[in-house]
Amino acid sequence: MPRVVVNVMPKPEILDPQGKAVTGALKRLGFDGLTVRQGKRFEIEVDGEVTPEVLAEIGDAAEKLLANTVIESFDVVAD
Amino acid sequence: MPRVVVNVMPKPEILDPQGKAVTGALKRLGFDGLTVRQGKRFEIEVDGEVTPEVLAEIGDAAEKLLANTVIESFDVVAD
Amino acid sequence: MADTVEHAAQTPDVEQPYAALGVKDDEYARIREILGRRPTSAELAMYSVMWSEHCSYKSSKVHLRKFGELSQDTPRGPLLAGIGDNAGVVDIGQGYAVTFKAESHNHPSFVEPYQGAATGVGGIVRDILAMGARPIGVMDSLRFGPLDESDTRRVLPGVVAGVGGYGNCLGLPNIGGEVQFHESYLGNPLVNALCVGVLRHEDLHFAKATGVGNQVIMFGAATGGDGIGGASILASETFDEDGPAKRPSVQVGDPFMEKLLIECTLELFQAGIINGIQDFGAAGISCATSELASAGDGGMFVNLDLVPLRDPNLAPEEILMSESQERMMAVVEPANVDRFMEICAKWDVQATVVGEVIEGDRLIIQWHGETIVDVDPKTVAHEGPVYERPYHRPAWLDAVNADRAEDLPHDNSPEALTSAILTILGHGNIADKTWVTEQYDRYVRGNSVLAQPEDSGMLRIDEETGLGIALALDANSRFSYLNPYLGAQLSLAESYRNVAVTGAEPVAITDCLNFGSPEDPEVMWQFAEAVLGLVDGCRELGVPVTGGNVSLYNQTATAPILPTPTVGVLGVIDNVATRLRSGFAHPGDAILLLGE
Amino acid sequence: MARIGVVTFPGSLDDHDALRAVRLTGAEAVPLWHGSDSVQGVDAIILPGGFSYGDYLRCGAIARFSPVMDTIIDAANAGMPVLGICNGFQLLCEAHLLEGAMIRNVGQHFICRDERLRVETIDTTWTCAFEKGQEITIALKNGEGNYQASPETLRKLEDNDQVVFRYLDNPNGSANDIAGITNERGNVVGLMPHPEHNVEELTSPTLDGRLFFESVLQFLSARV
Ligand SMILES: Nc1ncnc2c1ncn2[C@@H]1O[C@H](COP(=O)(O)OP(=O)(O)O)[C@@H](O)[C@H]1O
Repeated sequence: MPRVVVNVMPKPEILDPQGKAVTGALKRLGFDGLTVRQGKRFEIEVDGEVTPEVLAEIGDAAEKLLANTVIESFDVVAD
Repeated sequence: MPRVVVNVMPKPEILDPQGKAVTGALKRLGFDGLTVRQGKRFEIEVDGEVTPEVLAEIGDAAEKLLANTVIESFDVVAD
Repeated sequence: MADTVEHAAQTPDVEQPYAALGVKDDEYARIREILGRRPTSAELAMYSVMWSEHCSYKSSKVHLRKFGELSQDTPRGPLLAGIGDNAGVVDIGQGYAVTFKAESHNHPSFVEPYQGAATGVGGIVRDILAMGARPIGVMDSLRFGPLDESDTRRVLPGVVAGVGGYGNCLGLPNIGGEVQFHESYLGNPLVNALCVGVLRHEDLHFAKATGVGNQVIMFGAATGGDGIGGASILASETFDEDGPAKRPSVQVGDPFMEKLLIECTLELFQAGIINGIQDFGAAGISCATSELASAGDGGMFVNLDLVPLRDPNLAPEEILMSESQERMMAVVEPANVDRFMEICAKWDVQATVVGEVIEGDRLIIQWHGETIVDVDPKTVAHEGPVYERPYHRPAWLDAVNADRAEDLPHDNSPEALTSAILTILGHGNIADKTWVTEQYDRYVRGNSVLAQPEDSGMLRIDEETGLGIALALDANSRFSYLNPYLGAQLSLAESYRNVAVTGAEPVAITDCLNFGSPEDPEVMWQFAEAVLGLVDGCRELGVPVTGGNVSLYNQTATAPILPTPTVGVLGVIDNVATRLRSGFAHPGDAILLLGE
Repeated sequence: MARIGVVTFPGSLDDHDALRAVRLTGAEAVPLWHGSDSVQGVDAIILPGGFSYGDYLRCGAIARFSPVMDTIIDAANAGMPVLGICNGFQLLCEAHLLEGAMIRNVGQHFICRDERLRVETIDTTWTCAFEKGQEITIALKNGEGNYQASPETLRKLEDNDQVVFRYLDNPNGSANDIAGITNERGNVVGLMPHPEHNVEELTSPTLDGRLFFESVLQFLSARV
């Protein structure tokens, strides 16, 4: 089925406690030199074709619901 | 800075209450025909170059820490 | 290049964007007069936040002073700390003391409900921690627009999840609060959070920097560009041609960091190596340094280059104003610094010496080897402007009061009464609040003797003797609208009764006064009346006001919220095993009605 | 006297409650620290509730790599009784001492309520003092308590009598109403509700939690 992916990440200037905790844990596990930011990935199955309209609609949905645009940014990719 | 992305998704046979809630919310907002699964996206900044070894190491980290392979699957992508 | 003190002295005529920082013409003139020169941009940053309504209480101070005229004795003896300290401290006997305080986080909770409410809880918990107390419980008083408004559907779930998310993660039982709905809160919800903490008498700590040579240590989270909208104006002026980098408009809380900070700080207290301590409140380093220095017996030197940063591009003005959460500042004797660092390392808490207590009475801050702040800290922290705002009784009040329920058409038929009762019971203000309270952990710590749905919360303090405290948090905004003096007293009376009926003896109160704009004389009148009502009520009941918080400018355009004086009452119970629950206990018990 | 250890991880919250519950049932409560690989010769171990490492990433995922966990995994494999409560249960799953995993509650909210459970097996170190089929009420409080496992795992757990507690009124969507499980040997038990909150009349509606601690004491004394 046709699929669109929405990636939602904390804005770079916003504190990311999760990413911070994961970064620390990786270091303790011996994985050095990695800095992590943690966000969300939505895989969206679309009934029908992924037209530019559908992408725009999903962008709309991301703006409204999937991302909290006060603290997160997002992008929409046809998969 | 060079970046690697790890995507972690609930395995298809595992219940995804978040994805289901989002699917329902989208429908109520009038976005029809979309089925969502929700996972995580890790953006990892690497100190140095993204060599095949680094990718393998991050795959290791994903297997060990970033994903719980009992219920989640993951992939690693150089960005 | 930074705007140094030297440079400021040489360039008296540089135009400064003080108005954009909320500093009035006469306030700016006063700053110049205090300094005998123009302020550097870093100094201007400090004065602008510390002299803001939020930090200086410039409109409310003249009224709040009346609280200070009340006796400082509780029914159980003198207060150990009162108004003027981070939070009041009440002697509850057996060598124990309790500190409690409420604080508002209204505007941030409207902008970003989850994080706004979460960081509101975080802030008040650090206030309590800074007194040397272990935080042991939280409460929250919430007000939203009507339940069926779409924006309420955005704000309410976020706020509740935020209060719960932060408090649950800290392991603080939520033992009560309230949720009310009214149109006036639609564009301006209220989030008032209360925290209570316990300490032994000898562990009481004050926020002051004493002892020349003692080290000033920042510990906790790194400093980021949170909540520094204003400072960016300054930063862009002095630094960056392309304008300031992107700065977050909201703060994100890290409750896990705060939990570590709590355990770490308590262990530091226990080790006896903290001479003075201050949490970082709204005004960040500006506030912590100027308050610590002005309360102490020396001056303070701070090297801003040493402050750990989350965002390396921050300008010094921004570092001074940053509201990043989960940070504390301590004053420590040089011989104890190593031990201090060890304890912080144990808890994985970053700690950095950023300065020291110095001779004299100046607060001096350097950046890149140059002095960018050289002020008398008292002028920053305590000698801000004080306004006697005009106020008068609103003309519309008589008409509102004349419009009485008795004049409404009455239909006493059984059907009409049934439907009236159902309407009332179905209203958000009356309806069951389980949807909210189920999201809060009330069990953690194992000392919650009373929590929802009881009228007040009760916590056991001592397992052996059963010593405990009760707490209630109430406001009655509709009564306060009709008559702010009596409305505030009703809030007080309600909270007081809620504590008393559990079997605890009410001993002290705190408050959180939420009102509209102080520049509106009618709002100012509501405020003045509410304070008077509380003062007279407390005098009558024989309880002191240990502290509180004022939140003004709660309005949508020019329409203020209903005046909402939230009152928290603390009670003491010698043995929690004797507590009374609400609700009928045994079949066959007699039911008595007290009062008229 | 039996010595029961309770591990404190960064972000553990109910560790003191677990220590108190151990004390109240007459055993010696021994605080253990995540950063040490010693469990100080205790006879049994409790992994308490809380938000270890903020529950960031996944509940229990980061704490699983604490130094103390390697020792605990070895001890558990050698038969020591281990009880994981809430975050401790999640941690046991992350450490693969128990099977399956917890995901977000179906209602998407944190839930705190008194939850009715049925004891499905008393053939474990932590439930031997119960009666099979006994209905108990224990405080539940979590945001990610929704137990899930592959169909094969679920079948295996059911067939082997490894489901220890079931919800009578499933609050979070858990598969097969599972509230707690055990390993094959019956010495490691994990559950989402918090028995340490149900040990005192003053602070809880039931005393059903006491039987957990009495079970392990009974087991330990029988063994000696
Ligand atoms: N409504 C009030 N009633 C009584 N005391 C108040 C009130 N508002 C503020 N105070 C007192 O004024 C002092 C300054 O308060 P505040 O600035 O809120 O401290 P913080 O630095 O934590 O913000 C405190 O002692 C506080 O208790």
